[in-house]
Amino acid sequence: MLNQIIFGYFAVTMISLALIVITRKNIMHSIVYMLILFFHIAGLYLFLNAEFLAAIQIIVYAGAIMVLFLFVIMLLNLREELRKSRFAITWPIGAIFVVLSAVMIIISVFGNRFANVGNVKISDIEKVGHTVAVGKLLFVEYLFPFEVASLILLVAIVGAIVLAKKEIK
Amino acid sequence: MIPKCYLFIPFLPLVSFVFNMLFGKRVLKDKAHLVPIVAVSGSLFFSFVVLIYVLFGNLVNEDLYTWVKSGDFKVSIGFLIDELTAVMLIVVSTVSLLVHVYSIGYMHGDERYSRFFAYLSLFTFSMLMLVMSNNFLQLYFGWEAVGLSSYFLIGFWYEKKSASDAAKKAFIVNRFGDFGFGLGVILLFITFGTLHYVPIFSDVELIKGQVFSFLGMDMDVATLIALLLFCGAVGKSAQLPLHTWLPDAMEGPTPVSALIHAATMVTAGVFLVARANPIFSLSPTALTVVALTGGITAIFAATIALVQNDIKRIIAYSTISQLGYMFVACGVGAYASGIFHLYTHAFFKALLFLCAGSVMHAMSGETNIQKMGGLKEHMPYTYWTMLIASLSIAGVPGFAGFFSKDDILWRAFASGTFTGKFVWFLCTVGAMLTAFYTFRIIFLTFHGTFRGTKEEKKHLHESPQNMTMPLVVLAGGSVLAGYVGIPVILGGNEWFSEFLSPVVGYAEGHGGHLAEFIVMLLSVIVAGFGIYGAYYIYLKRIDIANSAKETFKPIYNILYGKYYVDELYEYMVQRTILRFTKYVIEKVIDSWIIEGIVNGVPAAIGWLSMKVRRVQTGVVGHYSLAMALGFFVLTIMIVFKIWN
Amino acid sequence: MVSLDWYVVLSLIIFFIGMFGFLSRRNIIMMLISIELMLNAVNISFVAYSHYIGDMAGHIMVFLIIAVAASEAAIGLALVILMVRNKETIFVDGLKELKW
Amino acid sequence: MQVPDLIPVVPEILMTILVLSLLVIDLFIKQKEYIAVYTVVGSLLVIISVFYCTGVTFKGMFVADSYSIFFKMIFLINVIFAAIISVEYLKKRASLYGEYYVLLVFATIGMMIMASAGNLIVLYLGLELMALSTYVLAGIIRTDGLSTEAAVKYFLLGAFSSAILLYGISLLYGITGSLDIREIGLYIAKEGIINNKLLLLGLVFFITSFGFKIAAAPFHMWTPDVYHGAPTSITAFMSVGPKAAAFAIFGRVFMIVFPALSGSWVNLLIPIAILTMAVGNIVALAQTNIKRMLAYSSIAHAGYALLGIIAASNEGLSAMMNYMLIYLFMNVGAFILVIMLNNQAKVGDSIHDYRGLSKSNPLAAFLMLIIMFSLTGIPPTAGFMGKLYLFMAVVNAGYGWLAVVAVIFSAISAFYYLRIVMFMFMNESIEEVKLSLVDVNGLLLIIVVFMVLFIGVNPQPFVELARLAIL
Repeated sequence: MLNQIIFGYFAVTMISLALIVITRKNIMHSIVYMLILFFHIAGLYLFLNAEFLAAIQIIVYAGAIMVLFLFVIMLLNLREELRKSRFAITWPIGAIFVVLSAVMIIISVFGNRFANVGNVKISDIEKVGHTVAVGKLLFVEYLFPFEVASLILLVAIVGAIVLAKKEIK
Repeated sequence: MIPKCYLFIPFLPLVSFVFNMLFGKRVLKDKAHLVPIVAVSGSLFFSFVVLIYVLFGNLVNEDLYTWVKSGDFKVSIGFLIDELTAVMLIVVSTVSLLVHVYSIGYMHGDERYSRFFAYLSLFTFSMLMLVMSNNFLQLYFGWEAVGLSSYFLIGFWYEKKSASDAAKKAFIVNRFGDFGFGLGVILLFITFGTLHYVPIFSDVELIKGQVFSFLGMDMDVATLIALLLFCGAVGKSAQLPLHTWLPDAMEGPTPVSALIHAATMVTAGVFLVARANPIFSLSPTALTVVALTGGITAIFAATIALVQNDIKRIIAYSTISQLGYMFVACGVGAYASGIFHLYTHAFFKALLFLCAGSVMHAMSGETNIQKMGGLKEHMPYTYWTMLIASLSIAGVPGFAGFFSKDDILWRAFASGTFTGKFVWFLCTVGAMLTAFYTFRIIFLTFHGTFRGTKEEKKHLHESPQNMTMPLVVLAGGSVLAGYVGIPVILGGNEWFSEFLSPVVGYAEGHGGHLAEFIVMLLSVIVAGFGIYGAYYIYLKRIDIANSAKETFKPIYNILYGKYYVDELYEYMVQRTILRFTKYVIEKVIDSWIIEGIVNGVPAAIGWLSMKVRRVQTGVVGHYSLAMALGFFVLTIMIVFKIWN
Repeated sequence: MVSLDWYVVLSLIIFFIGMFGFLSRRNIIMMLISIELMLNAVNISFVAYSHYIGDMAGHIMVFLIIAVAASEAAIGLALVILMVRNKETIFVDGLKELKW
Repeated sequence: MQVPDLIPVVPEILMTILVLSLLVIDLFIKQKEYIAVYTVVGSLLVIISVFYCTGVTFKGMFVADSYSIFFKMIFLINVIFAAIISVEYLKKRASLYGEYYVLLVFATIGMMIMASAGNLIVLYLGLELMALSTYVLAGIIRTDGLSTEAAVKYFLLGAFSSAILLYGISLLYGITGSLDIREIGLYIAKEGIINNKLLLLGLVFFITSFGFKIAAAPFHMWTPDVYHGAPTSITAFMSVGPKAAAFAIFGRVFMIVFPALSGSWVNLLIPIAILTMAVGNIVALAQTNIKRMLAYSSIAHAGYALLGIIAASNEGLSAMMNYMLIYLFMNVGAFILVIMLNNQAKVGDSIHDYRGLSKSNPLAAFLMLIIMFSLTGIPPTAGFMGKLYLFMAVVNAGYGWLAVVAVIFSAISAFYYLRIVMFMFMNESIEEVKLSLVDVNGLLLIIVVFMVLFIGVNPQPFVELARLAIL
């Protein structure tokens, strides 16, 4: 029962926060709500025995990505933009598509048989700690994707510099 | 197996074509004939090599190069060399070589001398590919390629309006036939799943009795295929009712007429029927159509040839008539006889044309035989060779044409069907007319007194040696070519039919030696009548010709007007169809339907295009909406499974 | 124990809210944030699946998605700067030079 | 702990070494053309290595099979072409050299990883590596508003589509409990869950995002704008590379993961393919900008290639692969001429700039003629062969009517391709342009046209190659 209550709290809060995020006129407000949402997501991860991911969610998402957003917004000084309409005039069409698709998909979720084939027990993870478990997996089995991710980060560095630096004559 | 050297036969002319196109104009100039002649000589040489191999029973059927292969579908360049091909190779390369040599003199000094030889080589290449093909698709491409080179060559002097018109006419009229041919090839593929001769002909029995339903009509597949293929043959071999292009094609240079429009390309139709004989043999209906078309064309064209005055046109109608004989042979199942006649005809008809060219050369381009006469003294070589050709075509015993024509007549008579008897009758009458009109040329041109102008008379001369030499060679051929097929009753063994029998089988024959002898005798007698008639009218009693012309004025006019077929077509096209269309457009639909179709479809697409491109608004939001729409529609399709 | 269905539904709802944000907002930064929202929805579902399946691959996926999201954000924001510099607007419907 | 088998990954490692050394070398080299030369030589070496490094490694995450080798060949030839045609073009425009080639190679690594992905994680990461690099490349001319606009549009929609892909992956993971492509396929076959609604909906997510990458309607909307706005050399690069890579994963995912569901996804793809061919061919008619026209043409070609997937057979797959190879040559050929004209200061991208090209540059016009014939699909060019095999695959799969539709759209495409030819050959030129065919671009054009004709005349080896390379 407690589980259900906690999940209910998280779910309702997260959905409301998500809705709030995308409807704010001021981007700053959106970002602040987004941060709160991220903390909730991190909480949900803890609830699902993913401590390391919860930490990453806070550190990387909240701590780095959102801060990057804030940084750029401040850099650009977007005061004037606030006066204009925030939604495209076509938003109701988008809403119809999204709501209908979502309803159709959500209906088909219930009663669906998901897989239950894994061999990792939660007790095993708890024994060594989630961070160790993820780390071992990442550097042994998933070494290749990890390396590819490093290339992606390199591209991001190069790309961001290429795009954002001022033209030098 | 034959060594790969047979590849030289078609590809040497191709090389010379490319060579002449590249270097002809700038480098070779008036030496442009060298490479093509060497190349075609090579082809001839290798044709003989191949013939010897074939005589010893070596055949080739292989795919040289596969272009597309996917499942059952295969497009390849392949060669089939059997007895039929070997004969065709000899005919094509011999005549081609002689025409090449002849053209040195005939085309001398022409502005586009090298281009002419390039086209000749292109034609030779295409024709050789056509006869050497081992599948219908390559045959079809060869078919179109010879048509194209013929188009270039008829319109070679395109400055002359009549020449370019004739080229266009040949092209358009052939479209009709080729359309049917193309459909036939497609139907073959649908029926057999392949286009290679060997599998088709070995499976051909399977389609016996199969029907093809189209628009509610049931048609016998074999008949349908055979008739569609025959459509192509009718167009290319200038049979009724698609014969009108051939006389007009005489606007091209005379060597072209000799090579393409007498000896080789126009016989492709006969070759096609002979090649596809297993299919034709399945369908008595189709064979009857072939025989009747041939017979009627034979006599139809011969009657027109009686009264024409243009030397080349007479020979052109004679060609149409002789092609009719060949189809008669095929139509009564005697394919070997048809090919035999094709082979002898190539010699004497090419010779006739080349002699005509020689005459025209001497007459500075004059073609009207009424304005000639007495050329015998001035051009002995031309006279004697043309005489031999005429004797041959008239069917005088001992000459090549006698053997082949007699063979056809006997086969038609002996086929045992009513159609056979009927076409035999037509052909026998045709034989008389043939003898008459060929000797009409001889007598009007070479005998009597010269009826041209003084200057022309002064100019008369024998043609140079490189023109007379081919004449002599062809004259030899016109005499000797027949001796490979001496009929049994004359002590021969019909070696030619025997030789071709692996490909085309034997003709059915009913009747004994006596009947055969009578048929032969009859044909010789009517030929004699024809010759004597011509002699009597045009040499002895010149007045008769004119009085007869007056007496039979209506008939003369019809014949001189070539039965007004051209006019009829023109009338049909211009008056009937065009006027009807015009009427429909103007009065009934007020022009919007036709305009709608002609301009409307592209315009509608263009309009649609202008509208649809507006969707691309440039706004990212709209693009993502389109993606969401697509996502949404796909979701609906999955959730409701709308394809069930 | 909450059934997996509810986690999936939660992630779907957040995902489609993010999608709606992407479709309806004009501001490029808000569109980027919407995409982050969608990615987070994906992450939630991965973690939930991982938990219920008993397999760690989902966690690895989430880790890598976060890395990619960071890269994407970096390049996206660089593009925002470039856009403001060249086009002097932050609304995507201001980008209308390329059309039709 | 054992070291994983690195042999199959050698080409990717070599490419990574190439890209890292490029980053360093860029600092020291003043003559920036050498960077292009270095890229080309490096990529050539990698092409050789590709053929020798096969196998499965990293526990099935990386599969270097003949299928991936075929596509890697396409990507590497593509990057070589792109590097060559960029030299002249960049000299006139951007000041960044090293980074340009670095990103080009990065994108190629991404494609190679995609082609070899045996695991959805790897697939996604490869896709992102490719996509992020191309976003930046599209916007690399910072001073050019159009370039920026193209990059922003590409980026936003690309990120959107990859989020959708991710959700599809997560659904698949939830239903089958694995991220390994082969295992998922086995699981679906074993459990026989072909009527699982959620799994089928997973298809929708995959089709949406793959459709975006291959520019299939209605997910194609970014294509004209991005191809138009991006630097021409990059347009040439990304109209083949990322598209072929997307087709590679399309084929692998749909033929290995979802073969059991083919009854469903074929029905989803048929309308998409028809719509794609329709939009591409019809809208291309109204274009006056050649880059935009080629963008729509590339949409149309994606529609044709999609027929190979619809056939859902090995024959279709190999026809699609063959078409990608052919499309590489014809498309690059078309863009080389566009670039060569672009390099002339006076000439823009309008199709009217091609007026009278045959007068001033007969050879160039003739080569363009062959390319246009090939794009239209006129024999004996390679384009004809590619289409022939695709259509035949569809016919053999029982969708004869679809082939008829495709042929009709091909016929429509003749209007706009041959319009270019008409402009080149029928009209008097406005501007006197002198193109030299003896520089690198010209030589490349000649090589490409030669290949187009060669494949057209002699398609068998290439078809065999594609046939042997199927999964």
